[in-house]
Amino acid sequence: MLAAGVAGLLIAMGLMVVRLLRGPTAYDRVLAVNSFGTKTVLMIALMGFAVGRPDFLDVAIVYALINFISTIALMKVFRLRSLGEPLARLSMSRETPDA
Amino acid sequence: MTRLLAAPEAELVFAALLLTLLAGLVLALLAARSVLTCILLMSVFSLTMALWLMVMDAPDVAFTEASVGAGVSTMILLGAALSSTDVIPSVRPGRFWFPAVACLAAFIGMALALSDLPVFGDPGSPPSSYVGRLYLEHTPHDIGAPNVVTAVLASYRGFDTLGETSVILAAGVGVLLLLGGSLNSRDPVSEDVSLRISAGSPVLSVAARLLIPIICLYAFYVLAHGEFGAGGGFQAGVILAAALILHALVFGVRETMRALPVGVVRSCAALGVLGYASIGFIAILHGGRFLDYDALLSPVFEAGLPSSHLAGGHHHWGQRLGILGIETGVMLAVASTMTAIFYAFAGRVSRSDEAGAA
Amino acid sequence: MTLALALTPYVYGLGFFMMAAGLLIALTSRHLIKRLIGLGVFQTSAGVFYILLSKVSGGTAAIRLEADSPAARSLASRLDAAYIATHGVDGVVYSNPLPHVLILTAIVVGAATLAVGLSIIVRIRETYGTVDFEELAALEAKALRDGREDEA
Amino acid sequence: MLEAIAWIGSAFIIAAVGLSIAGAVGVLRFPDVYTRIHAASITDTGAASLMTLGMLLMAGLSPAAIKLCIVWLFIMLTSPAAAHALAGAAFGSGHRPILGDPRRPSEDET
Repeated sequence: MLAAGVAGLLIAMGLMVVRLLRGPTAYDRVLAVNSFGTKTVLMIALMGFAVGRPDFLDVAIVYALINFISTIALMKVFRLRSLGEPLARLSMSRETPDA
Repeated sequence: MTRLLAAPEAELVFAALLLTLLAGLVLALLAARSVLTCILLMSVFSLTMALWLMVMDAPDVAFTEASVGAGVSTMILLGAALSSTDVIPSVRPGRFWFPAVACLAAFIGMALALSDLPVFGDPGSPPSSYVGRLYLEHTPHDIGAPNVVTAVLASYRGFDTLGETSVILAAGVGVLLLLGGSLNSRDPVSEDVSLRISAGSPVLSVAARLLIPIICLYAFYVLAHGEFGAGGGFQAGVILAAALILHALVFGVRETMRALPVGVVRSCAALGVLGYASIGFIAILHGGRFLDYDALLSPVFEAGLPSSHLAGGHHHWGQRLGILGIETGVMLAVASTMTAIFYAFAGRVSRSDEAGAA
Repeated sequence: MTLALALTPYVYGLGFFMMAAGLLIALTSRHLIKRLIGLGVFQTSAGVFYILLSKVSGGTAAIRLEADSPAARSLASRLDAAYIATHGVDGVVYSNPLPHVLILTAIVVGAATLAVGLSIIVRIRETYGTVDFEELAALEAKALRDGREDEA
Repeated sequence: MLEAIAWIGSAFIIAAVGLSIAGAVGVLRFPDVYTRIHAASITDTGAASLMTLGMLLMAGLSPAAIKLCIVWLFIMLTSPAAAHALAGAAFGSGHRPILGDPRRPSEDET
């Protein structure tokens, strides 16, 4: 039963990779990475729980955190072309279209 | 209760499937024509890699790969990609064929060694039979920590880990020498505080405000929990650095530098390695060998303490103390080095933009 | 065991393929950052090889369980008793922890050295205005030629 | 009784995986960035909630259950925030949602 669940998540992850490669905009790619990450979190939780080693859930927590942070970083790079500026500038500079 | 992967062989099949996905990602990487796509693929590669490591019974490595590969490496790559062109020019065929043939030859050479390699998952293979098995058998008696990986990393091979921590410090020093650690004087970020407060994205800043303390707390949990479950100083350090990176991403690197000045970060990186090494010297002063944690506590004092968990009638408080001590040193060194590296890259971009525009 | 025997060339082959492909990216790409990414793939696949050697069929992560805990018993129920008696430690079969230790530190050190490489690339870009390998090679050849003319 | 709860738990997990696949198909098939973000973020949080619920039913009261709840909390906190930030960034950089008939190609899409 759970093996079917893992296989299904694997299919969903594969579809996300297709979206990552096809684009077309940068935001589609970031979205694909973010969603891929969430599915990985679920998969690790599922696996760790099912194999009977709850230590694995620690790794799932780290995944959720890192996934969020790297999504923010990617989005900032695509939008502001900078890592160091505060996000407040996100709503200030609307005029520059994305490359 | 339903059990996933009930047969041990299903585990191996699943591992092979994930490895296929990894190889496919490498293939896509080979064909990618844009640096940012490469970085995204690398991030997904790291996530899948960590998942694969979980299946291969290596949660500690998966922990590290998730936080380092998908987190910090992606961040640094993005920082560097910002200061260069995005398009990857295509290779001239004349320059492609010789390396391609060389790589093919390398692949064939490695494939020829296949018959000498142990069968996948063979419990009696030479790598798993001698040293690894000895560590597994002796850890409860010698160290008293359930996590064998931490025991080997921090105690049996503590000297080796000291070397690795020094390498990380050295790499951090190298980056600082090349890039300079602080913000350059002509920074386009305005100092107007009112703008920052009024126009910020409230959703993200609230989420960041909620998350950053939790992440820091979690880093210390990972540090302290390293003996009992997946985790340890390296992972905790990277998680702590991730919290600072999140702060810098949302509130600006200038704000983070105000909260945690560059000088403090640099000193902490050196202090971490110093703390690690000084625990070794304390052991010498107490009459043991370098990094011999059993010598940390005097036998008289330790006899008064209750016997520790999984110990089998043996006292292990010296090992406990030593491992926690050096893991704290590793965490301090790794967290500050990673933060210093991020500072260097994030503070750098604006200057190269000016150089590119000129 | 026959399934594992059939999988062996496949998984090692994929590991070798990843290594060769990483090397190919590192050797042929014209963009310096992609070269470093290729080097990262190469390094990771070395780790893949180590971890492949460490896996024990039916094993679990090398975090020792109490000998008679429910988790240990549930893990033991998947395998036959003879297998556990030969290959297990205190009733549980563990994977080999030694490669995990080596690769764990290698990953962190790899990220640190990646940072050094990238900072060198940033400096190259600031000094020469390009990160294209071919252009850099042309610049270097030109500098060499100019130097020789100066000597003559 | 326990058997029945375990079955309900695995039913929840299967539903979550189904939702996840549906979301992935949506991300692959929908016409523009905003609809794709919509598909991904809704199904991700939904799948996470269903799956946590399923695993909680199967795990019962244990330390693992607390960690499961933490994972769920993190996903519920970070996934919508990331989706919001993504949509905001896409809008800010000049991509406009397709209004009207989505089958007619728009210049925003490429």
